[in-house]
Amino acid sequence: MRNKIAAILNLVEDSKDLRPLTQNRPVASLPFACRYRLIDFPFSALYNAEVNSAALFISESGHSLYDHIRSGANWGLDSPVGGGVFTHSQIELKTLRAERDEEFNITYFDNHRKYVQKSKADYVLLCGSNMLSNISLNAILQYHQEKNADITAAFKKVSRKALKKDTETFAYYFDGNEDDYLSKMEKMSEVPYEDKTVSLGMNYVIMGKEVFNRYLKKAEEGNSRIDGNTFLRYSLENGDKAYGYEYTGYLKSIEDIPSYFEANMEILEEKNFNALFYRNDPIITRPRHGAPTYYGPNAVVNNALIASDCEIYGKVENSLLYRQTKIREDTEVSCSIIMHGTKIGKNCYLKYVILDKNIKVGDNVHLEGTREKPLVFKKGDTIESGKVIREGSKI
Amino acid sequence: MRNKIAAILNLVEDSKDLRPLTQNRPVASLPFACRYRLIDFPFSALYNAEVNSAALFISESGHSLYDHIRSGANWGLDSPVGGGVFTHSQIELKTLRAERDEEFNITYFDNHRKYVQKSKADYVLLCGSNMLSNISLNAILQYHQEKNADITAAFKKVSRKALKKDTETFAYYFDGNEDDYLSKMEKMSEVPYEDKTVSLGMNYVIMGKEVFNRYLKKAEEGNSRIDGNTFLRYSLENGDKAYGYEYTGYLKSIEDIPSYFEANMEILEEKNFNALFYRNDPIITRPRHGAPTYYGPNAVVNNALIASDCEIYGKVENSLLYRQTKIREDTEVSCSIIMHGTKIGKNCYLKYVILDKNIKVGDNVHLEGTREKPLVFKKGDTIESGKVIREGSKI
Amino acid sequence: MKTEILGMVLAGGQGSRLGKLTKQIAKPAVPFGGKYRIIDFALSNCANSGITNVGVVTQYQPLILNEHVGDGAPWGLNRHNGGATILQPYSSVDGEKWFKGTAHAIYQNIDYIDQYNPDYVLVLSGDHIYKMDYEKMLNFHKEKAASLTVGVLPVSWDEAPRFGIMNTDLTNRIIEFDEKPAKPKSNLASMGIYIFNWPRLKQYLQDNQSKTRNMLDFGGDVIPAYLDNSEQVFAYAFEDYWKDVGTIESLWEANMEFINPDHDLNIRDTNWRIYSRTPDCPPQFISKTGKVTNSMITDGCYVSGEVEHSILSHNVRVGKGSVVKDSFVMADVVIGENVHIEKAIIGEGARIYDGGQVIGKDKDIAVLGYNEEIGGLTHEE
Amino acid sequence: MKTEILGMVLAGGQGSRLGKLTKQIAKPAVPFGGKYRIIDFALSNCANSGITNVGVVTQYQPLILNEHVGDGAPWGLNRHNGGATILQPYSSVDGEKWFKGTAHAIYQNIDYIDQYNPDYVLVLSGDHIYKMDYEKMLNFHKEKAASLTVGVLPVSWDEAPRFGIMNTDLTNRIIEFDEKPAKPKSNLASMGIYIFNWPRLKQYLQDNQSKTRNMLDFGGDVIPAYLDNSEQVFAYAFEDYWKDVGTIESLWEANMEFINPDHDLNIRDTNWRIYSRTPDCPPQFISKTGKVTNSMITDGCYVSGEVEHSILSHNVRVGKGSVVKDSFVMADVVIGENVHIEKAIIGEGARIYDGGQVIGKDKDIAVLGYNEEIGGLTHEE
Repeated sequence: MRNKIAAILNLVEDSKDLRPLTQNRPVASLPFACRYRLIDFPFSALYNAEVNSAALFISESGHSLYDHIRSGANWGLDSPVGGGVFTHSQIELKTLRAERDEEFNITYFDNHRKYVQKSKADYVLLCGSNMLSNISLNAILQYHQEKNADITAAFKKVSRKALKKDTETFAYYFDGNEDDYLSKMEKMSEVPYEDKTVSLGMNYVIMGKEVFNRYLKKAEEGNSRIDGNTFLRYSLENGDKAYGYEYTGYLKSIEDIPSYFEANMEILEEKNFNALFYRNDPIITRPRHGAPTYYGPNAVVNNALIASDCEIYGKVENSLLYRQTKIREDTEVSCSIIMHGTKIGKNCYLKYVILDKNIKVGDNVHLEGTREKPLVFKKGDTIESGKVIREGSKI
Repeated sequence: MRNKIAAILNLVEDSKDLRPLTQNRPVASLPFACRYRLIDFPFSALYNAEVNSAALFISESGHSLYDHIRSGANWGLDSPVGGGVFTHSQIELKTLRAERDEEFNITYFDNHRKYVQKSKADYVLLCGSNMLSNISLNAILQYHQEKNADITAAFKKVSRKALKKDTETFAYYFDGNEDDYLSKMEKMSEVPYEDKTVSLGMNYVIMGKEVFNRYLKKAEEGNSRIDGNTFLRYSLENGDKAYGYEYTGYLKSIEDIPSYFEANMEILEEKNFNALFYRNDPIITRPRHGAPTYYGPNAVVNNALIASDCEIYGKVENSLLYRQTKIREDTEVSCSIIMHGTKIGKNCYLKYVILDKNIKVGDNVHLEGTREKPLVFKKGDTIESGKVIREGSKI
Repeated sequence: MKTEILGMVLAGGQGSRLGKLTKQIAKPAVPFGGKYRIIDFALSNCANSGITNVGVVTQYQPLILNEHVGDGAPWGLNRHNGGATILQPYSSVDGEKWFKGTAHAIYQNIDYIDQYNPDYVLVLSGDHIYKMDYEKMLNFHKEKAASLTVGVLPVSWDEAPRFGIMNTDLTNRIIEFDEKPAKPKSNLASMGIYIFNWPRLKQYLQDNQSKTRNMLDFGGDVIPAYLDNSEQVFAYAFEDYWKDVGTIESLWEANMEFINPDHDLNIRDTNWRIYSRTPDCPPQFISKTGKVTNSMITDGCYVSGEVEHSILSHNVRVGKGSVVKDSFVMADVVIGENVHIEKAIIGEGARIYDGGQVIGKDKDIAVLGYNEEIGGLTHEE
Repeated sequence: MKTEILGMVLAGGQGSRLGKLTKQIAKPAVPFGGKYRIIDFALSNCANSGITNVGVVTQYQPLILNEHVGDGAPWGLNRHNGGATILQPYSSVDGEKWFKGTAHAIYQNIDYIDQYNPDYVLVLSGDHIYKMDYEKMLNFHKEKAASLTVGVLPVSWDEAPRFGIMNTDLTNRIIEFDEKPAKPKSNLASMGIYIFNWPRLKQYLQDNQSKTRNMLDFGGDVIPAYLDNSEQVFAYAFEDYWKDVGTIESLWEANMEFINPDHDLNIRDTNWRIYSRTPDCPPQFISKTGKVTNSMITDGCYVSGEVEHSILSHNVRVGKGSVVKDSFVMADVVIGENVHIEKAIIGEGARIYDGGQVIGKDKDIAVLGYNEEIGGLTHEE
C-alpha cells in the first residue's frame, strides 16, 4: 500500500506523422475519446497503483500539457509524501546525441538520478504516452517480483498487420513461451509484414532501483536517451534477467493520423470501450464544468460517443463528439471526430473527417474523406458555408 | 467584490546582470527573503485584491516557475470562476521584433486578446516581477476610477542615486503635482545621476478593457511587446488621460547582483521588513513542510532573517538563511545570503557572500566579498574544506 | 481577517415532503438536472456573486452533503483562511450544541462568523433552484441603509396564502409580515434569503436567548422582533426563475422544465455557471439501437433503448427495447431490457430489471427510491 | 470502491485534564512543538503508512480541528473518492446520532465505513505524540490471522497500575485485559490503537446494540467481549517514543524533550515527515538585541529579547529585555518588554504586557490560556 514505484515518463515522442493535430501539442496531450488526452492513460495507471510521484520529460511544445496537468492533483500526484510532477526544460532533448551539450547532459541524467533517489521508491517505471492502454502497474510489479526479474517489460500479442509498416515499435521474443525469459528484441519494422502474431512491446518497463541506476550510468556513458526500450536493450546486452508481462486489454500504438483515427473508431466498439473504461481502474482526467448534453427533438444519434455540454439537433453516427460541440438541424455527421468547441451549421454532410478544436463550419458544407485518409482540419479553422471538400480535392 | 481585473504578467525580464543566479531560472523565480520568490509579490497583490485569473508570459527558462506556481491555487488563481494561470510558449518572445514570425505573432496577440475577453473583467493590469513591492491593486483601481483615467501607472518617489546608472526603468513626469496628469516619461538612464528625487515607474499599469484593446491593436501593428510602460507611452502619444498612482511602501528594482544583494540587506531593516510583510495584505508563497528552526546551545544570531527547518550552531549576523540551511559550530556568517539546502561546515568565515541552493561548504573555509561586489556561488557548488576566497582573488 | 459579507447556507433541513428521496439524504443534497445537487445553485450563486467565504450548516443526514461540498473547490470556495466550511452540531463545555431552528443555527455558530468579522451576513437556504446575483441585493441593502433586507418573490395571488408574505410601503420597506395569510395584502413572498448587518443580528441573537422570547427561527421570531423594534427592514424583489423543489411533483416539474434548451435558467450561460462536484466518468455512449430525443444525457450513460423528454444523470444504463419518457433518472441507475418508465423519478443506484415498469401520471409521479430494485431477473441471470 | 484498510481517528475527546487549554479546543487540536497540532502525528503516521482513507471523528469543540484537517491536503489525504473525511454528530429519521463512547462513535459511522468496504479498520486516537508504521502492525495482524490486534507499549512497572494492561501468552496473544490493575501481571499498556477485521467488528457493534451489553467503549466493552468469546486478539508491541500529552505537565515535558535535536522522534527525518496545515508567515526575525539558544523558533517570530530552551510557535513577538526560558509558547503570542516567562505554557493569542511575569516550577507549570492578557500597559500606550 506504500508508494513503491517512481515513474519516469518520456514524453518527447515522435509527432510529425500526426500533424496538423500535433502542431501545437505533444503526442501526450492529443485529445482522445471525447474528454481525455493520451497522458490521462499512463497517469491513471499511476493513480490506480497509488504511485504518488512522477517525473515528466517534456519537449518545447509541452505547454498544452502543463495546462492540462497543472499540479497533478487530479491523479494524486501532488501528495506531499514524496510526490510531485517534475518538469525539465527539454528543448535540447531531441538533439541529445547530436550536439553533446556537456552541461545539459549532466543535468538531464542528474535529474533522473535525483528524482529516483528523492522518491525513496524501490522500483522505477519507464513509459511513454503513445501506447494507448489501461494497464495495471501493480500486476506488472507483482509479476516482476514473482519472477525475481531484473527488468520486466509489458507486451501484447497482436497481428503484425495491425501496425503500420514503418512503425517505430519493437517486437519482443522469448526463449520458450511468454512465461519465460525475454531473449531478444527487434525493430518491428524489420518483422515481415504479414498476418503473423507478434509480441508488441508497450514501452512500459519496470526494474529495481539498483538496476535502474546501473542502466542510467550506461546511458550516460553512451549519451543515450532514457527510455524503456533502450533500458531493455541494455539488459539483453548484459545478459540480465528480462521478463515480459503479457497485457491482454485494449492497446493501440498511436503513430500517425490513420492509427489515431482507427483508435477513435475502434473505441466505438463496445468491447474496446469497456476494456478501456469499464475496468475496475478508472481513467481520470481534468474535471470540467458544463451542462449535460442536450439532444434536440429530431436528433438521431447512433453508435456514437458524446461528451457532456454538447447540443445535437442533427444526425450523428459512428462518431465522437467532444465537449461543447454543436450539431445543427439537418446536418449529418458520420465516421468523424469532432473536437472541443467545434460548431457545425445546418444541412451539412461530414464523413471521415477530423475537426480539431474550435472550428466553425457554416451551413450546407460537404466534407468527405476516406477511412484510410480522413480529412483533417486544424484548430481554429473556419469552413465557410457552401464549401465542398472531398478527399483528393484541393483543401 | 467581484473579479474586475484581468492581470497580464510579462515575465520575460532581462536577467543577464543577475547571473549566475538566473542561469537556470527567470527573474520571477529568484529567491527572496528566506522563503519567497519574486513572483510571490505580484501574485500576492492579485490574491489580496481577489483577482482570480492571470496570464503569464514566460520565456524558455520558465520551468522553475512552473514548479513553484503549479496550478496557481495558493494565490487563489485556480478558481473555476473564470480563473486560471495561462501560459504560452514564448521562446520567440525575445526575438519578437527581430524575426517577425507571422504565425507566432498572431498567436501572441491573440492570446492576450482572448484571455482578456474570456476573463470578463472590466479592467486590465499589466505588470512584471522585478519591481519588488507590496502594492494594493484595489487602491490603484479606485484611484483610476475616481480620476476617470484612461490609464493609471504606479510610481514611487526615489532618489535617482538609488538606481543604477544604466537602469532600464522609466521616470514619470507630471503636469503640475503628482495628483495631476502624467505628461511625460523618460528612460531613467537619461536622467542625470545625482541626489535628485525622481518618480520611478513601477511598471504596474491599469486601464479599462476598451483602452487595452485599442493599445493592443497598436502594439500588434507596430509588432511591439505588450508591457506596461509601452502601453503608457501609447497613451501619451495619443493624448489619452494618463495618471500616476503614488506608492509609498518599500520598492526595489532588482536589475543586477548589487541591487539584489541590497534588497536582501535592506529587508533586514525593520522598517522595510514591516512595510513588505506586516501590512494587512499578506505575501503568500507555496507552503513547505519542515520542522521549526533549531538554535544550538552556543548559537549567536543577530539582525538576521531565518526560514524554518534550519539548524544553527554558529554565529549569524546581518544575514538571511533560507530553508534547510545548516551552520555548524564556530562558523561565522555575516552580511550574506544563504539559500535553500546549503550546508556550511565548522569554523568557517563568510562575509558578503551569496550562496545559491544546495551548496556544500566544508570546514575552515574563508569566503569574503565586498558590499559592492558580493561573492556569488552557483546552485549545487561544492566548496572544499580549507578553501580561502577573497573578492579579487581567483575563484 | 475582515470580510465584507459572509454567506451562511442553511442546509440542515430534512425536506420530509420529498418522502423516500430524503430518507438518507438531506434535501440540499438531492440530485437535480442530471449533474447537480440542489445546493449547487446556492453555492454557485455565492461564487458568481463574489462571496468567497461561506458557512454551510448541516445537521440532518449530512454524509453525502458534506462530501459533496468538501473543501468547496468546485465552486472556487477554497481560499486561504476561508472558503467553504461545514458547520455541524458539536459539544462544548456548555453542553451539546444542536441547531433548533434557522436563527438558532446562526446563534450556535457565532464563533465561526466572528472569525471573519463581517459587516454583513447573507443567510440562504440550500433548497432552491435559481440564479441570483447577491451582490446586487447587497448594493440595494447598502443604498437603503437597511438593517435587514429580505429577498422576496412576486407570486400569483392564488398561491400567496401558502407563503410568508411581506407587506411593503412605497420605498420597499417592510411594514408587516404575514405568515400564510388567508387574505394576503401583497403577493411578495419571502424567499428565505436575508442580508443582515451582522453586529445587530448578533446582538438580537445573544440578548434574546436569555429572555422569554427564544430566537429560534428567522421567519417566526427574528423578523417579527425586528419589525416590532422598528428596525429598517427592506424587501428586495427578485423577478427571475425561482423554484422550490420541496415536493415530488415540484422536483419532477423543475427537472422537466430544465430540459428545455430555452429555459429561463439558461444553464449554458458561461457568465453565470452552475458548478458541481462531479465524478470522473467516460463519455456517454449511444449504441446502434439507442434513440434519444429532446433529452439531457450526462457522462457515463449507456443508451441502447429509447429516451424521450427525460434527464439521465451520470452512469445510467438503458437496455434494448426499454422506453424512458418524461422522467428524471438519477445517477448509477441500471435499466434492463424492455423496461417502461414514464412520468417518474428514479433514485440513485436503483435497478429496474427486464420488463419492469415504473409509470406515474400527472400529479402522481412515480418514485423509485435510492438503491431500490424492481422487475424480473437481471438480464445476465 | 474497495479499500484494504481504513483509518478512523477518534478526535472527539475533550481532554479535560488539560484545563483551560481544552476549553475551546478539542485535545487533538492543541498545539505542539511550534508548528504542529497533536493530531498531526496520527494523520502523518497514516499518510506515511500508506493509509489514504481516514475518517476523523469529531464532536467536542470541533471548529479549529475541522479547519485544521479540512480536505486533508497537507497530509496528502485528498484523493478522489476518499482521503480525509470529518465525521460529526448528525440527525436522521431515527433521531439524533450522538457519539457516546469510542466504540459507539464507530457504530454511528458504519455507513461511512461501509462505503469503502474495508477488510480492516485501524482505530486510533488523535491524542498522542509518536511515529509509528501502521503497515507493520497490519502485517503482524495478517500473519497472526488475528481478529483484533491491540497496539501495546511496555511501561515501567511503577506506572503500569495507571494503564489498561494486556496480559499475553508466548505468542503475543492477549489472554486477559486488566483495566488499571493494582497488581499488574504485565507491563504492556494499551495505546488505544486497534486493527479490527471490519466485518467481525461490525457484527459485534450491530448485534450488541439490541442486547443488554451496550458496546460503547473499546476498552470497557468490546475488548472484554472479544476475549470472552475467544476471538483471536493479539498484542503488537511498539518500542519507540510515545507520549500521552494528557496533562499540563506531560504536554510541557513533551515539548521540552522535543527541542533536543537528538530527540528520539527525529522530527527532521525526511523519510517520515510530520505534516501540518500551517499559516503563511514571513521568516523569523532575530533583531540586534535578540538572543536565542537551545530553542526552536517558527516562521513569523520576532525576537528582541532572550529565548533559552524554549519553543516559539508561529508569529510570536518577544520584546527587548524579556526572557523566555524552559517554556512552550503557542502561536500569535505577544510578549512585551522586560517580561519574564519560565517553566510555562502560553496559549495562542495571549498577551503578556511590559514587565509581566508567568513563572512556574517543576510539577507546577504555569499556564496562560488562549487570548488571556496579563501584565502592565502595552508598550505602545
